[in-house]
Amino acid sequence: MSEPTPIQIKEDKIYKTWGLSEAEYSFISEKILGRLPNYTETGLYSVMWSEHCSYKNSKKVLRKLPNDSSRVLAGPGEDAGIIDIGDDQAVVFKAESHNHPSAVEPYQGAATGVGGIIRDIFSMGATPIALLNSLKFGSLDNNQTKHLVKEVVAGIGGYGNCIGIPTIGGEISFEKCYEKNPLVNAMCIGLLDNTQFKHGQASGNNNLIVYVGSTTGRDGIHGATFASDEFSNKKKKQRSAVQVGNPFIEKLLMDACVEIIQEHSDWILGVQDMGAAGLVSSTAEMASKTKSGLMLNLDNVPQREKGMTAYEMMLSESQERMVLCIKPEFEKNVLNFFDEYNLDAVTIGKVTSDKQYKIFHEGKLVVDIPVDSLTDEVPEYDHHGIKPKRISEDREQFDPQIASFKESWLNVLSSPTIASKRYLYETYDSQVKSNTVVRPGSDAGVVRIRGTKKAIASTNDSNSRYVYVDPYIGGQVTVLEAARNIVSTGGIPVGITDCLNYGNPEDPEIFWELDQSVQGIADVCKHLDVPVISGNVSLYNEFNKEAIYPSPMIGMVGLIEDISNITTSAFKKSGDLIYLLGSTGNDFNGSEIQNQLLGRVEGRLNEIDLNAEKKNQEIVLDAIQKHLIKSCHDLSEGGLVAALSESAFDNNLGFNIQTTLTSKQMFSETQSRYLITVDSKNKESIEDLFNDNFECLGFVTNDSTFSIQTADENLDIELSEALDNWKEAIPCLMN
Amino acid sequence: MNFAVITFPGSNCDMDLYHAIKEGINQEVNLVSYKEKSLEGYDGILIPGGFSYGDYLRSGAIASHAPIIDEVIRLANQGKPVLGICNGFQILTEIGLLPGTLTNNRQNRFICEQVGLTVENNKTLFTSKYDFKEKITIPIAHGEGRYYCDSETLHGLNENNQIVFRYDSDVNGSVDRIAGITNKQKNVLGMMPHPERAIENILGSADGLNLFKSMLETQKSEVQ
Amino acid sequence: MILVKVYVMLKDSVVDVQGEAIKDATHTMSYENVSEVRMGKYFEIKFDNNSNDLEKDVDEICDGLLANPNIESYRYEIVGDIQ
Amino acid sequence: MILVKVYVMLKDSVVDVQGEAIKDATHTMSYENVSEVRMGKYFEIKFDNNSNDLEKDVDEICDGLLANPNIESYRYEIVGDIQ
Ligand SMILES: Nc1ncnc2c1ncn2[C@@H]1O[C@H](COP(=O)(O)OP(=O)(O)O)[C@@H](O)[C@H]1O
Ligand SMILES: [Mg+2]
Repeated sequence: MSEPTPIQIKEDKIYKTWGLSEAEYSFISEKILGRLPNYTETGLYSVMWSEHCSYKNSKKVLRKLPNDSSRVLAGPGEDAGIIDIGDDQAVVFKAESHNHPSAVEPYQGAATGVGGIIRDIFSMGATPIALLNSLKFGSLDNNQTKHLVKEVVAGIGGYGNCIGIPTIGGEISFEKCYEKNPLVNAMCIGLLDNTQFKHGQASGNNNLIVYVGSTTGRDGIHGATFASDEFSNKKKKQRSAVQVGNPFIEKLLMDACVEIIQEHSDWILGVQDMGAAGLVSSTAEMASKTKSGLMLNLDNVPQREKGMTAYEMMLSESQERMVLCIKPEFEKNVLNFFDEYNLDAVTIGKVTSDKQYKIFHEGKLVVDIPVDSLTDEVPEYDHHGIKPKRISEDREQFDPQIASFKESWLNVLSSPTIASKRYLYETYDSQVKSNTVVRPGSDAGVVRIRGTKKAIASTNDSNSRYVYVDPYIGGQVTVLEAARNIVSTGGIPVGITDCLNYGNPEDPEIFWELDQSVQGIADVCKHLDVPVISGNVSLYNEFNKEAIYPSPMIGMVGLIEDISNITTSAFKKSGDLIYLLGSTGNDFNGSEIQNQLLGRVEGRLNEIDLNAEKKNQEIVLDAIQKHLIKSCHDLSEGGLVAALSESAFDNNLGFNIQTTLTSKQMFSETQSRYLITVDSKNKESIEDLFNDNFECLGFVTNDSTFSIQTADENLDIELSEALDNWKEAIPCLMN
Repeated sequence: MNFAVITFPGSNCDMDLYHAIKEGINQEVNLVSYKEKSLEGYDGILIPGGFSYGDYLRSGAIASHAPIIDEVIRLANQGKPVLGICNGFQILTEIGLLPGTLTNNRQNRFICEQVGLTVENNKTLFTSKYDFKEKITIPIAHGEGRYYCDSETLHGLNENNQIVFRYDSDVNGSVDRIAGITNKQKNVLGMMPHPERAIENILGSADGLNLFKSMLETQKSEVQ
Repeated sequence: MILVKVYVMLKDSVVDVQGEAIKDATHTMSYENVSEVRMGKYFEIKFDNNSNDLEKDVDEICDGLLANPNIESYRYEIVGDIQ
Repeated sequence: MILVKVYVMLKDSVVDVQGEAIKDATHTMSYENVSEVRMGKYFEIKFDNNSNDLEKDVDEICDGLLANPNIESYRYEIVGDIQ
């Protein structure tokens, strides 16, 4: 089968099936090249100009996000962002979505998502220290969704467990809109010494390009354009885009790359992972950053299959591969170094001065285009947003009619979104490396930094119901919830990575959701002075034209200055006083209770007082640092009902509370609140700190009962009954 | 005391063990590659957890053919202490230093959690610092941790007091709730739970520390 | 009772990393003449009674469960009645 | 070149948890007539040239590597020369 000629590509508009628009194609042929691109060249443009690689539809929106603070050493643009944590150390982190691959092939899609984000971290010379993930699926009421959940979770665990990086946190939720388009976002955090920082760059004439890792096969070709494409029943052939992950090889690659960057930085100029759009994206990005040219000889690329074309090799997304730019005099050292790790390393090209991207295959020059044109000349689209009709004007709150307080309490606990996810996350090794201080199950996961008093807290959050009903405030809430999770653990929020998961941005209503929610995220980040240092955009999350809820995911990292400050959400002992910090209003729109009673969420959200929010964060951190607090849990979905129950479960304790709130308000999801326990001897000091803005609800008990007296009724629930509802809900639905 | 932690491609708890020795009991320790052929000069051999060779074929199966293995067997037969944890336990059964086999958990899933163990034999060089029937908490993290052996072997294990740790509840379907066993001579211990992850309270438990202390104490008393 | 034997192998385009590692191990065992190893899965499935269309059933079980059609291919033999 | 096909199965005395899980899954797929599934491994091994005693070699590779004699049994077929 021979490749279409340039003329055929133009006349049959083949480029369109690869995602290039007519305007883009003519810009390439008329303005950039002055001739028609051949088959391979057209392929390179189509992947490099896809949304996944170029952010052409979202760049404008992303500029809203603040990316600087006194701690930022590198922001967006590198493989991952870098945050200074003092003592010459830094953390590097990033999140990545693997939604479409996981829909097609859940195990491998999730596994390679984890593998890909780990490479982003170690390509910076950082040692990966923790993984997190955020997963969204359809309702757990059909076999197909159960299968997806089982396989995605197995893929995440399979990769992370084998490579030996602890998975310390994440989130999982279930909503009809994700049934055919699940979201799989993975985040990795690495630790780095500032001085070792390596840019992914290829510079200096005649420096060599070295390929390391697995062989190149036909897997995943056009994965990047695939990720930027809508899904429909018709596109069954997308199955060919499957990539297969191999965590064993990645472990060797990780150990080798970290060692070569840290121990032999004089040999190398740049390191880049091959992620989406494989060889072309990694090498073109390397070259364009330094305004150099590049020459590659594909005959040297280790190949797994016979007869691969240049097009196939350049676009292959075979996993576990890296490229390095090295000094020619150290070529032997580098190749021998990788050989010791049983890794294949070969020189495939060199840096040139002519700013051209030249690819040779079987002795012929098959690509000859300006490097810049792949990365810098991508058109940027300015979309027009229109407010969706469903978004109402008034902020009137839903009034939940609660027939039975007890029944509603138990229903909230057994709702899959709130119920314990232990059955799923216990399949992840959360402790390997022996640094995990807070494992999944509390607010944020925490790993200590060996040899220092410091620890890193991290969380993944997204509440897409809120973003759906009110994109701007929903965006704000997402960041605030993440920040409260960090603060509850004793951490100071220092940086954010995100995954922006939305539908088709060419739909003005969806673009409006994107634009508004990012504005909300940006405004809160500025207010809290927390920069967004890396991230990822995943658009076109639709199935047969049904878009998902707008689902920005926030991955936040916090610094805990002293491990003695680490706090968890679990009640510690009977007799401790229980406080609610922050005031409770009637916030039922977008809430769990609304969803349960109405079967849907609707209505706008109340505006958030960011000053109050910030003040409460400061109070909590202050109290934690003064060691006044025994446990701290932020309030989110399910309000006080969920927070009280979750805090009680861990140590099998009960509680006895008496509140001025109504039973309804126990389900309210007002922002800026924390549930805190305190040794009774510290009553005065803590109330001083809380400064009026609190209610002392009661105390922790060990009589295995939840005793609740609200403004309108009394209720006793057996701990065991509540626990059963919460703990068994997911295993029950899964089996 | 001078310890060797043997590293295979894919081992991932090697540094955990290293730190347990260095920081937990303050002794000499070196990482030794699977490519080596000699363990001269070491007083204790530690085989770490992880996924040697990606757990291809069966966990531990490919590692059992690595160059270092003959030397491990030689030292074990000389009576030197050999400890295999998790993947290390799997390797020790594959090379025949310990009886039985580890295979898929009854749940057919990987499980990571803190579990309760009972010390069933405190008269070994690995457990002398524990009380008999002491209850301890140590984490597990494995997908293939179900211990299996035939009834004759089980009988022998019981007769010779080779069962050192038992799970307090049935966590993975192991025969007789076995979590760790020794060889007949009691100088080779294999266990699925990770004592090296339980040497500091901040990590959730320090109950694993006595295992390493026991090894040190026994060696000291032997030297005297 | 009908016995069906199913063989699942990785497609040629997918690297068989396990097979390669096993080959290497046979070489350290000094069987240098092993030139290739491929590793697959093997299933023995017993059906209680014949269904209307056993082949269709087995195909569906293979496609949906035993083999991952994205990366694996399968074949099977219906061994027939085994009492 | 000689092709040898090796089949490794868990002994009957060892619970085959994967086989059981697969059986349960066939039932949720509503193939209620599946009464048993056992999962094993299947290998295709190519030998460069015939050795003096191929059967002995294959036995040793199976005993020492492919099967764990504590829990598994194996059988094989020598398919013979495949060009
Ligand atoms: N996919 C997952 N991976 C790891 N941990 C998870 C996952 N999903 C949930 N968890 C853990 O379960 C706990 C509760 O999660 P969640 O209800 O989302 O917390 P919060 O509402 O405080 O953000 C957290 O500790 C979280 O890390
Ligand atoms: Mg929380």
